[in-house]
Amino acid sequence: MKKKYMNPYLAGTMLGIVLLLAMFVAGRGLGASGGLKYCVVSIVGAVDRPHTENSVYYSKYFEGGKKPLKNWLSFEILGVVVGAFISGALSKRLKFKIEKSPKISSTRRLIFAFLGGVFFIYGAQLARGCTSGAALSGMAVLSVAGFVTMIAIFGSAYLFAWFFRKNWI
Amino acid sequence: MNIREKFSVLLLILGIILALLPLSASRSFVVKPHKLLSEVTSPDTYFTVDQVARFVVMDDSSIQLIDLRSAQEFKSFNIPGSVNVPYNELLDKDPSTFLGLAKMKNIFYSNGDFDSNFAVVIVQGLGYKNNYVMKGGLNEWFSTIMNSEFTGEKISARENALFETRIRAKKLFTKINSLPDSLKVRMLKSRHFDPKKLDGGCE
Amino acid sequence: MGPVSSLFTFPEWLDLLIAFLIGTGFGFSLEQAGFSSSRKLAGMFYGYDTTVIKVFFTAAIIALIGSQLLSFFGLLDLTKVFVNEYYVAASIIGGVIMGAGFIMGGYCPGTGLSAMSIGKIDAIVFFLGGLTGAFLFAETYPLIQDLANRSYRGPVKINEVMGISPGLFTLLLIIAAIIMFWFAEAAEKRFARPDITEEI
Amino acid sequence: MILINKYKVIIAISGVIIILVCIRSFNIDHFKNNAKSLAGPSFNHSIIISEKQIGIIGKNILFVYLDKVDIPIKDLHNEVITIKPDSILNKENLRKIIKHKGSVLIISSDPAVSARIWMILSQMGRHDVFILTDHPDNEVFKNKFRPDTLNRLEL
Repeated sequence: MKKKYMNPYLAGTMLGIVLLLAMFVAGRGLGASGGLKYCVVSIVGAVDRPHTENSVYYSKYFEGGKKPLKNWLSFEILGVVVGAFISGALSKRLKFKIEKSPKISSTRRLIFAFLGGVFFIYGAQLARGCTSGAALSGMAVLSVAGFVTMIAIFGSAYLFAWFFRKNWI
Repeated sequence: MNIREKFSVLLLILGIILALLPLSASRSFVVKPHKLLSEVTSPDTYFTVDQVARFVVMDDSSIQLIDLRSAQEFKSFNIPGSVNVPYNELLDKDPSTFLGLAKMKNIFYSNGDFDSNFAVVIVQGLGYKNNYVMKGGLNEWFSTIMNSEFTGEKISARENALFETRIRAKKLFTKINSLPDSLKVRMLKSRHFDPKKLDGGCE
Repeated sequence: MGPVSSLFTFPEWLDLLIAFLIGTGFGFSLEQAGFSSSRKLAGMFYGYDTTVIKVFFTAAIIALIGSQLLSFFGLLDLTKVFVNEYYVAASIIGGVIMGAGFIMGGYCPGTGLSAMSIGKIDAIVFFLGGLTGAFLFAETYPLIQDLANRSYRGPVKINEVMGISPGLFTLLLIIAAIIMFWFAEAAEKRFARPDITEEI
Repeated sequence: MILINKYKVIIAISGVIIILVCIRSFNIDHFKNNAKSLAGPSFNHSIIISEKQIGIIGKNILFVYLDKVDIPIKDLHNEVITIKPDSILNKENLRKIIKHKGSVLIISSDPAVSARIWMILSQMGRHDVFILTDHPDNEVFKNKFRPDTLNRLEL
């Protein structure tokens, strides 16, 4: 039998302490979207090396023989995967399934999940951080960018929520 | 009594404590007071103008001269090889942008003895190492180096070397500071530092 | 005086090990909070489950209180902690695009990764979409480079813009959060969907 | 009683933090926050005064001699102590300086030492510290630089 989720305030406190630890030990916040970017950069680098050298965007990640995967953010998201797996195993939540509203088909759910991923990471690259890297970590250091990004994300999600309500409720 | 109300009360108490504390996000001294005091009362933190003149003449690359006067004063003349950080802007900038490298000796000077010694305590207190003061400042530099003349009967070898250095430093100082303004501006621009960025975020 | 990374230069392996351990704590907290479920996350926008807002604001406030207390006790130098840089246009437009992605996909990058690791197939697809998004961004970068770098304001802090002390701003944020928590729990009762909340 | 039981955890956590904050606030032996505002008075030299100006810094002045200087003190109502610069932060000396009600005046034959001690005391949170000097124009440039327009460096 799977366990119930942790009380949100307690879980939030735990997440806050992890964020505080990151600030205290490494002098930086948490991040997730950056790690994905480094994955993409290294894949492109492996497939088409000359392309990365000519592009204004990719070239900075290979300067001076740097390896994009040997990076704080890449290792951090590796940790996220492992940490979530441990938590899922402890709470007996490990299970392959497609989570969706019973009203929609699995295909529809997967198409929207894919589109969501494309949009989210594209926006995160533009705003230089996602909900964790820009909004959460930004708010914790009182950065204006953090507050603006947070309001933009949640504000627009509320605006668009009405159009996608069939997917969820 | 649910957990939300309890949690709200706790956050509110902590928030009120924070609001009452004299917090500030700006820089504060990080070195322990007694350690800083013993560092800055040591006589090893001074250089005489003659020592500085030697560094300048020998074009010593292990020193960094920092001029604390206003930008205007700096523009009209300065010791060759200096960078300008006006004293009243010292704490607006990130000191690591002008304090050079780890092994570099940073020598502060102003017109006299106050600003340079205020500044050296500040940077040393912020945790930077190898900071020195040119004793007497530019007033001393002028009366010793620029107006140096030998008055005596017989010159010893040591004195000879000393006066040699002084005269060479004086010549270099006059030469460089007599350049036309356009050339000076170009030289100063090439010595401009970019602030070092902290690592972080999702970039 | 922290951050520890400013006192010692970590060798690369230790730096990456720290990144991994911090990430592990991050992933563990996200999963425990229930962020590995897209329907729980999406619940926030329809009112039946407001865990997101509670966890998100609690975490930000706890880190804010903790970092300021550490700085008061002389243990943490906040000038050496990274502050996100503010590019006005990029933050707003990027945020709006992210909001659209959020409501379509049901995950954000961090939560998507933790959902993926406990076997949610939709999260794996979200992750693949994310890789595609990053790739598209890299390829279209020359076109939007100007937008991404426009109106740069530097690492500005909100309390400095408002002209108040960081402690006072934290208090205001806490008051706002308490009001939001109260609203959130009221909304959970008003828009309750036992059929969904039972299942997730 | 019931109230206390309900709030047990909250009282415990906030109690610990309040105690720590109080210990930190009442302990004088550390540098205070915000180096810039504490260093403020040194930017315009308003804290550097000459003998004639002693009157304007108040009545109850603590004279701190850092070495033997021949500056006579006319007003004998003021308190006079002699402290070597490197022992200015010893417990009794620091307590005396911090707790003194009124201004503190630093006197030394070396302006460099006065300046350094001033900065340390100010960063410890002591306000109204002044430096007495017989050369208040120390930071004024007293020479003239004559550029040599004939002798140009070859570039």
